[in-house]
Parts: sequence; C-alpha cells; structure tokens
Amino acid sequence: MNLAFDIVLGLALLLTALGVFSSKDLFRAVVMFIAFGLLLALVWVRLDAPDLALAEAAIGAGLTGVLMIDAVAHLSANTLQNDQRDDQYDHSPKRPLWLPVISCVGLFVLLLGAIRFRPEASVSLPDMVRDNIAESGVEHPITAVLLNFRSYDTLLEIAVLLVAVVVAMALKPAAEDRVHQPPPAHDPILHGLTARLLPAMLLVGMYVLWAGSYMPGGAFQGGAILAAALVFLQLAGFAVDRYAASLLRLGLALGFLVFLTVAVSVMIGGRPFLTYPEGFAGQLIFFIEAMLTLSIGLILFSLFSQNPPHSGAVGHQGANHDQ
Amino acid sequence: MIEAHTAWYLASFVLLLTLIAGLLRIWHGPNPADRMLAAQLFGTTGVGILLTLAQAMQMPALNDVALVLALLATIAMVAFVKRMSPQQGPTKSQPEDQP
Amino acid sequence: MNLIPLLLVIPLAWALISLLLPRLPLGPIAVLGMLVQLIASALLWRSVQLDGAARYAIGDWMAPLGITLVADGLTVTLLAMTALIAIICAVYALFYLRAHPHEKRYFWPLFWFLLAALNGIWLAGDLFNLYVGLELVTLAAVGMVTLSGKRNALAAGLRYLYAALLGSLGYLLGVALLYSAYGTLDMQQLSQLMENNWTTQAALLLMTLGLLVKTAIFPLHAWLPPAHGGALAPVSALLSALVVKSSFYILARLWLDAGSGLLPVAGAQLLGVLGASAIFYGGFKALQQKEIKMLVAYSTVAQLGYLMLVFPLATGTSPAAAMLAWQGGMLHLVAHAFAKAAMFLSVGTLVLAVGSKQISALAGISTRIPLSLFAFGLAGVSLMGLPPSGGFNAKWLMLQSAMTSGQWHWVIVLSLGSLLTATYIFKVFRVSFDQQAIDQGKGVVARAHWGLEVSALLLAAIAIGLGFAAALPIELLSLPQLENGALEGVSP
Amino acid sequence: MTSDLWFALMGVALIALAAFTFFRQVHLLRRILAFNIMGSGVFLVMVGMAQHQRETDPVPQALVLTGIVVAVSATALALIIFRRFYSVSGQVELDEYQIEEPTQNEDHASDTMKDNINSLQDALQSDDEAPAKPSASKGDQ
Amino acid sequence: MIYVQILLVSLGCLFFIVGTLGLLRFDDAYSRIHAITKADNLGLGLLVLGILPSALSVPQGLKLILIWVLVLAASATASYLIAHYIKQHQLSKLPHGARPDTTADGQDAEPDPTNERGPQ
Repeated sequence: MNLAFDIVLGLALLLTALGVFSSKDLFRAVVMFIAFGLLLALVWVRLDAPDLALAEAAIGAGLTGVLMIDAVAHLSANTLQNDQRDDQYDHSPKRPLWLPVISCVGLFVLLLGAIRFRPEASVSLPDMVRDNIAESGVEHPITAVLLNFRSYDTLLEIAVLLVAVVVAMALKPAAEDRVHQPPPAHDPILHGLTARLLPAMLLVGMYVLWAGSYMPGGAFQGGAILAAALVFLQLAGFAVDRYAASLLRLGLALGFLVFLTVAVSVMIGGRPFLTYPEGFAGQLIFFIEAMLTLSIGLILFSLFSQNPPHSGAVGHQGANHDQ
Repeated sequence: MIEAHTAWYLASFVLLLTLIAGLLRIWHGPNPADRMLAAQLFGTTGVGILLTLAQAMQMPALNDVALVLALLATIAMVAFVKRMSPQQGPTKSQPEDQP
Repeated sequence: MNLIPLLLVIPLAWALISLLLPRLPLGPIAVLGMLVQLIASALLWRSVQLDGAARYAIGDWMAPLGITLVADGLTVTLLAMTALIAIICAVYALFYLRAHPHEKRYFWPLFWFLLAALNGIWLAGDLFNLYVGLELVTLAAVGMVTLSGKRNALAAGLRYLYAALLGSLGYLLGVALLYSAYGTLDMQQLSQLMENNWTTQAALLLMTLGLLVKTAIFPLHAWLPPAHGGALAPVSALLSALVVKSSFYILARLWLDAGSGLLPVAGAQLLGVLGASAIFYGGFKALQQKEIKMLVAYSTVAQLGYLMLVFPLATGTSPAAAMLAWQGGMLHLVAHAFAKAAMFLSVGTLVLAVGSKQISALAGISTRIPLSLFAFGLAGVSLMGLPPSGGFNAKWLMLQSAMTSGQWHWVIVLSLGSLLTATYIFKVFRVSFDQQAIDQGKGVVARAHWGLEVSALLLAAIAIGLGFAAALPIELLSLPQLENGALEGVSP
Repeated sequence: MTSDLWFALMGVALIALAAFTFFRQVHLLRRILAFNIMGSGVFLVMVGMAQHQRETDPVPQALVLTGIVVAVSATALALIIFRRFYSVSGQVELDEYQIEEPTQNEDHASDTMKDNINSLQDALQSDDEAPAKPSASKGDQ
Repeated sequence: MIYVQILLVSLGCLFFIVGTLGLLRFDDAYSRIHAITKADNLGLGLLVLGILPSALSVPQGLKLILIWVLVLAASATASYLIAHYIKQHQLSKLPHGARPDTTADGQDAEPDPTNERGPQ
C-alpha cells in the first residue's frame, strides 16, 4: 500500500514539474511551483527525512513561493501599465531545440546508467555518525553532522547567505529608501489574524529551534519560520523593513559573528579549529543555533524586503549615483 | 481486520488523490484567484496527509512538519492578495479559456 | 599547525569588520588585513617547504566523517599567489574607488568573502566543501560584477550567475553520484577507492562539465567577456586572475590527483582540443574587439585554453613528461594570474585617464601615461611567453613535455597560440605608439593617481620576475603530495 | 524497486526536464524556476541513491539541508538581480539576439568615464573637449 | 474505539473529497471559496478527532488540536482575503446578475466571515 502511495506521489511530483515548465501563463507556473514545493516536502517525508520535509515546507513552499509571487506581481504590475496585452502570457522567443534535447536525453541516459551500475559502498558514514554521536553533544544525528562533524560547511553556508543579502543591499539605490512607500490599506481582518498568528509563529519557530537537538528541527527551519513571520508582518502593512533597517546590519551578521568567535576562541585552548570543548558541546551548539536562527530569519526577510518596488519606473536609467 | 498502519496509508492515499485532483483547478483555473484557492486547498490537504502519515509511519516529528505547514500555508495567499493588486486598476477579467 | 585555519579566519573576520563598521576607513584596514594574510601564507609556505604537506582535520574529526584541509606544495603556492595579487588589487582599489562612491560602500565585504572562499577552495580536501566554496565564490563574484547597478553590469551579472549556478549543480550531481557509489567525500580516500565503472565516469564527466562552465572554456565561455569586460578594473583583475582559476584547480585535482588513472587518453585529447580551440577562438575574437577591456577579457578566454593542454600532456605519457606538463601548467596558471591582473589594472588606469574604453581613443598615449603602458607591455610580454618572463618558462616546460611525449600537434598549438597573443597585444601598441597622434598631441589626458600605476607595474614586474625565480615555485609544485604522489613515483 | 530508488529516478527525470527548460526558455524568471527544480532533482538523487538498499543515512540529509539553504540564497539573489535588471531595462530576457558584448553605446560610456575624471581630477576642467570620436559605430563590435 | 476512529477518519476523507469536488465543479469563484473553506476545515477537524485516540501522548494530542485551530483561523482569513480580492477585481462573473448590494461608493455589505472561530 505504501509503495502505491510513493508511486502516485512521484508521478504527481513529475506532473507538477511538467506543469511548471509547459505552462504558458507565468502566474500559473509559479502556483504550480508552490504545489511542487509542497509535494516535495511529502517526498522528503517518504524518504524518511523529516528535517528536509520541515526545511522544504518552511523555505520551499513558504519563502520561495512568496518571492516568486512577488516577482510575477512586479512583472505584471509594469506590463499592464505599459501595454494592455495580457502580461502573463509568455511571448518571448524560444532558443533552438538542439541543445535542450541533447542535454535532456544525454543527462537522462547518463544518470540512468550511473544508477544502474552503482558499486557497493565500502565506507559507511552512518555507522561512524552513530559511533561518534555521543561526544557530539546532541542526540539528533543530522544536527550533529551539521553543527559538529561538518560545522565548517555550515559556517561557509551562512557566509553564502550573508553575501546574498550584502549584494541585495548593494543593489538598492539609496534614493529608494527616501522615496515614500504608499501607506498599505488598513485591513481589519488581516490585522486580527496577524495579531493572533504572529505569536504562534514565533513560538513554533523557537520550538523547532529547541527541538533541533533531539528530534528533527534546528536553526535553519526555525530561521525560516521567523522570516515567514516577518514577511507576514510586512505584507500585513507594518513597515517592518523600516524598523529593521536600523539594527539590520548587526542582526544579519550576528549569527555568523558568534559562530566565528566560538570557532576561533576554541583554538586558543590549543584545540583544532571548530572543536567544541569537551563538556560544553551541547550548550555551545544550542547557543550558536539560537543566534543563527535570529540571523537567518533576518537575512531571509531582507532578501524579501530589499527587492525593488513594483511601480519602479521601467526603462529609464536608474539614478544609482546618489551624489 | 487490516492492521492499523495500512488503514492510515489508505487514508493518506485518498487525501493524496484529492490533492492531485486540485492540480486540475490550478491548471484550468480561469483567473489567478482560482489558482490561489487551489494552492490554499493544497495547504490544508497537505496538513491532512502529514497527520495521517505521522500515524502510518509512526513518526511524531511529522506533526511538527504539519504544524509548520499549517502556519505557512496562508503566507502565499496573503502575498498574492497584497502584492498582486495594489498598482492595478480594475483589470478586465482574463479572456483566456473561460469555461 | 594552526596556520592553516588562520588563513580562513582572517578574511572572514575582516569581512565582518568591513560589513559591520562601514564608517571606518575600510581601504587601509583592508590593506592591513592583507598584510597579515600575506605573512601567514608566507609562514605556511616555509613550513610546507621544510617538512612537506600537512593535513588538518577540522573539529578534530577524522577524514570521512569530518572535513580535512590539505596544504601541499600546489596549495601553498596558490595561497601565496592569491595573497600577493589580492594585496596589490586592494591597494589599487583603494585609489580607484575614490571615483566610485556608490560601489565603495559594498566592495570591501564582497572582496573579503571572495578571498575567504578562494582560500577555502585551495585548502579544501572534501568534495562537498568545495561545492559550498564554489557557491560562495560565485555569489561574491556576481555581486562584485553587478556593483554599479547599471543595465550592462546587471545583464553581465545575470549571465554569469546563471552559467555559474548551472555549473555548480552539475558539480553537485557528480558529488552525489560519487557519494552514493563510495560512501565518502574525502578526496584522498576517494583516490584510493575509485575504480573505472559507469557511475564514477558519469560522476567525473558531470563534474568536468560543471567546472568547464565555471572556467569558461571555449564552447561554454559566453558569460566571461561581458562580466570581466564590464566590471570595475580591480574586480575584473580579481575575477580573471583568481576566480576562473579556482574551478580549473578543482578540475586538475580531480583528474590528475584524485582520479589519476581514470582519465581515458581519448578524453584527455578531447580536453586538449577544447583548450586549443579556446586559444584560437579567444585570440581571433580579441583581435576583433573595439574596446580595450573586452580585448583583455577575450585574452583570458584564450589563455585558459593553455591550461587545458595540461590534461593531454599529462595522461598516458611517461612520468617525466607528465611531471613537466604538471609543472608547466601550474606555472602558467600562476604566471597568467599575475600578468592578467597587471594587464587589467593598467588598462583600468588607461581607461580612467583617457576617458573612453575604445582602443582607438588610446592613440598616442605612450608619451602621456608611459608607466601604465609599460606595465601593460610587461604583462603582454609574459602573456606572449617571451624569454625573460614567467609565461615563457611555463610554455617552455609544456613544449618540452610535448616533445618528450612526442605529441607534436600540441607543439604547433602552443607556438601558434603565442603568435596569436602577440598579434592582439601589438594591436594595442600600434595604436598607442601612433606617431601621427603623438605629433598632434590629440586629446587632453588626465593624470592618473600614482598608486594606480605603481600597483599595476608591481604586478607586471612579479610576472616577469617569475621568469628568473621559476625554480622556487616549481620545486615546491613537484613536491610529492602526501603518500600517493600526483604522478606515482616521480622524484622532484 | 524500493521507494528510495523510485524517488531517485524521479529526481533524474526532474533534472532532465529542468535541463531541457533551462536551455529552451529565454524568459529569465522561468529559468530560475527551472534551476530550482533541477536543484531539487539533484537533492532527490543524492538522498535517494545514498539510502537505496541502505539504512537511513544522516550525512546526505545534512548535505541536502545545506544545499537547500544555498539554493534558496542563490535563487533569492537571482530574483533580486533580475528584478533590478527589469526595473532598469524593462526586459525579461538577456539580449541574446543582439551582439554578444553589451551594447556600449558611445555617449553612455564616455559620460560615465567623464564624471569619473571630473570627480578624480577636478583640476583639469576642460569639459568641452571630447576624446577623438571613433568612426566605428557600436553596431559592428 | 477502532470503529469510531475508522468512521471519523473516513468521514474526514469524505469531506476532503467533497471539498475538492466543489472546487472543481463550481464555476463561480465565490462558491468555490465556500467549498474549500467549509468542507476542508470540517474534514480536517474530523481527521484530527479520528487521530486523537491513537496520539502517543497528551501534548501530542494538544498539538493536533492547535494545528486544527491554526488552520481554521488561517483559512477563514484567507477566504476573506480572496473574496475581497475577487470583489475588488470583478474577476468572477456574477452568475445571477449584479446583486444590488453594492452601494453607491462601492462599499458592499460587510460579508460575515463564515466560520471565524479563531480565538477572539
């Protein structure tokens, strides 16, 4: 019975992806993409990876969907003003067929063969993780791998997030802050919901962060939920990005700052880079994760709020030099 | 009597089929609002599937996933309503494949 | 042996400083930081020279579980090269960015993140760690290309980002297949485990395709000229000299170090053909360019072709020829980095002084801005491979390797390539020494800042200096990498 | 035919489809969607293949978690630069069909360079001169 | 006890099916909103009730109830928002002629939120 569930789920995933690619209307493609994110979360559940399902639901269906809808809204807002033809139909020319077909078929055959002739693995990492989980300071293997065994990857990955937001800030012309955003319409129902949903979101975010050390959860999923809460506030009309601007730089880099200082300060005791002192691994990891959650929340939110306004005058040379 | 977890799988399988049926509305939905409605449906049905799977696979962690999904299901809808409409005046109803 | 992580921590710490405290004079602080970085890499160079390569387990977890950093001869040479080029580019940017206040605000954090990622790639010994390093390099480099926010910079940045992200996904797919086949991600362990089967070949092919896109080798080079040609001078210098080399470095590690027996001769020859076509295509396109920066950008596409010649010369040939090819290739990587950085910096000064990017606008400037043109000339000498320069030594080693292994077609490619390089460099000189323009004294030229000219000259001098002191890096390059020498049993 | 292998095969299919769209489409937003789905396909292959006929392996799941975060930051950056490009140029695709190099039209280039000189060398205030106008029009670069 | 569970769960699934059928069959946007919001919430409620007995512990059960309440609040507001959006953009073709409820300045009668049971 569960194999039938998996087969149908896989086919649905494929169907949704086909829907995204073949849809002429851009908005339909984006909504199909949101459905794809949700189905992918279910696939991760079936692959026995609840952490990834949590991350995919929070980041994939939640944030990426909102970013895509915002982008399509930006496109359709300007297109409708410029010319009255239906904005979302894709009239752009297509590229010649030979490269896509070759790459598609070639990749498919190559990967099928790679799966078919896969040799038996000689090194088993899961056993190693199980043997060393005791000293890692956390019970949940994935958090142990992320923040202890391969913590250097996570450090670089936070740097990747930080670079993305630095570039977003660099591309935002200073003139844009001063231009007054139109006051969002006051919507009683939405404000009511935000007032009740926000505490629940923050609570769940902290719960997911706390749960990270002994069951699926952790800094990234918690951060994504915090970001979703901030995006919710921004959409409901509270100009969160204006308040956030003041403590933005510190908040963004806080997680990375804490992670780096901990990573370096342990070296003073003669231990190699990124080695947690024996007794304190658990507490240190949780402290780093808490700071990371805050930073990831702010970073993902500013990746949403640093976008250009929809009504940006299209076509004229943006006045980027603010002297 | 079939044992418990196949029953739960059956329930989740039925819900999955309704989810896939929802895809049709996304595909044919004449206007963006209908598509977003289907996306909203996906959120609720997704929570349902996750809850039944949590029982079927004996994984309590899936309840957290369902909780997160329940919270985030509406954010796409709010983004659609708030960001898709402010600039446009009353747009003509979509001319394409009106059923 | 705490030096190795220090090389990673310094740039990350300085990145935080320049992000959190923008009001501080970031330029001088950057140069100070680079000095510390230079000293650390020199110390590491010394320690590796004395007691051989070193492995460093991060977090005290051993290889397959944790991530290990590897500092062998090649890594240390590249670290020193990166530190040297970056410090001179920092000095150049210090003065150059005075004319670009908007770009100055966010140039330094991106500069430091780019440097941290490059050091991370040179030192990494773990496949997935290389993937995250590549992503960090890509995002920082795209950020720097799009700093000005103008239409062309954004278009070039988008083209670069799409190509690079596709390349990273190809690489990641290869890593996924290798992990599913062998269960480990550590390169040294993989080199012992990997044997010839469909999955390994498919994984290595995908990684090669991905890395070829990121190294902009001939058929996949479309994103490089607009990105490097359109960016600010110090940015294009960093990109052309260092960023493009990082993906080639991983390719060389994969085929010549980890999977040393797996590259089929036919495959190596194919890579060589790609390299040769890059040399000729880049050369011809550079010849046609109207703008000086696009000429130098296409010259990068051409010179990267030389690097690809290492594969046919090093596989399926005698160990002696293979070692010559390895040394020649790596020396070319280093010499080209210095020469190209010097060329982009000097071109930046010329464009700033003359006021236009057109080559024709450089008419008769030899008498007005001699220093920058001299730096451009020195860099050109190294690119062409004329005797005193580092470029000559590299090409000479590759020529020797081709001759000893009897692959005469590569000898022809190498010599014709140098000829082609000479043509497009002399095209610039023909314009700038145009006697008629000098007599008319056409066009008022603004005095460029001394800092700009001196730093370009310094880099060009190092490129030429490599010709004389080539023994130092070469002796270190051929250091046997830990137990399994890159090319078994080859004595230095 | 375990479910891990099935989902890995789905990943392969997603990668192939996404590659087709990535090279076929010109619209930049569609290519971001294709890139995202290809990334998900790669992650499916990574976890599916690593757990095929083996027990649940936390290491690839941790790698994929890192990959998801990297993918979301890359997508967000691509979206931001695309929207900046769209608000500046009004185009939704890169100008493939004109000449490959960016159309550096003449006056645009020298204006920006000129104000660089002015800010750098305010002593030489000779605005009226213009560097010798090359005859080459921008078309045939 | 098992039979009650089976009954509740199957009823829940039935309501989900009804909801989706409503979404597909109805041709007017407004009626689709009713189909989704009412049927699905009820379906989820029954499902949660069906799962409660076999929940591992009391906090798990409370978590299920919390999930249901959140979904209720969220989908009620979502249906209001989407209805307001459709009204504002005249997207739906009004099946039986324009209802005379739109007063002169376009302010229509305040639609009572269908099952706004969110904790006040």
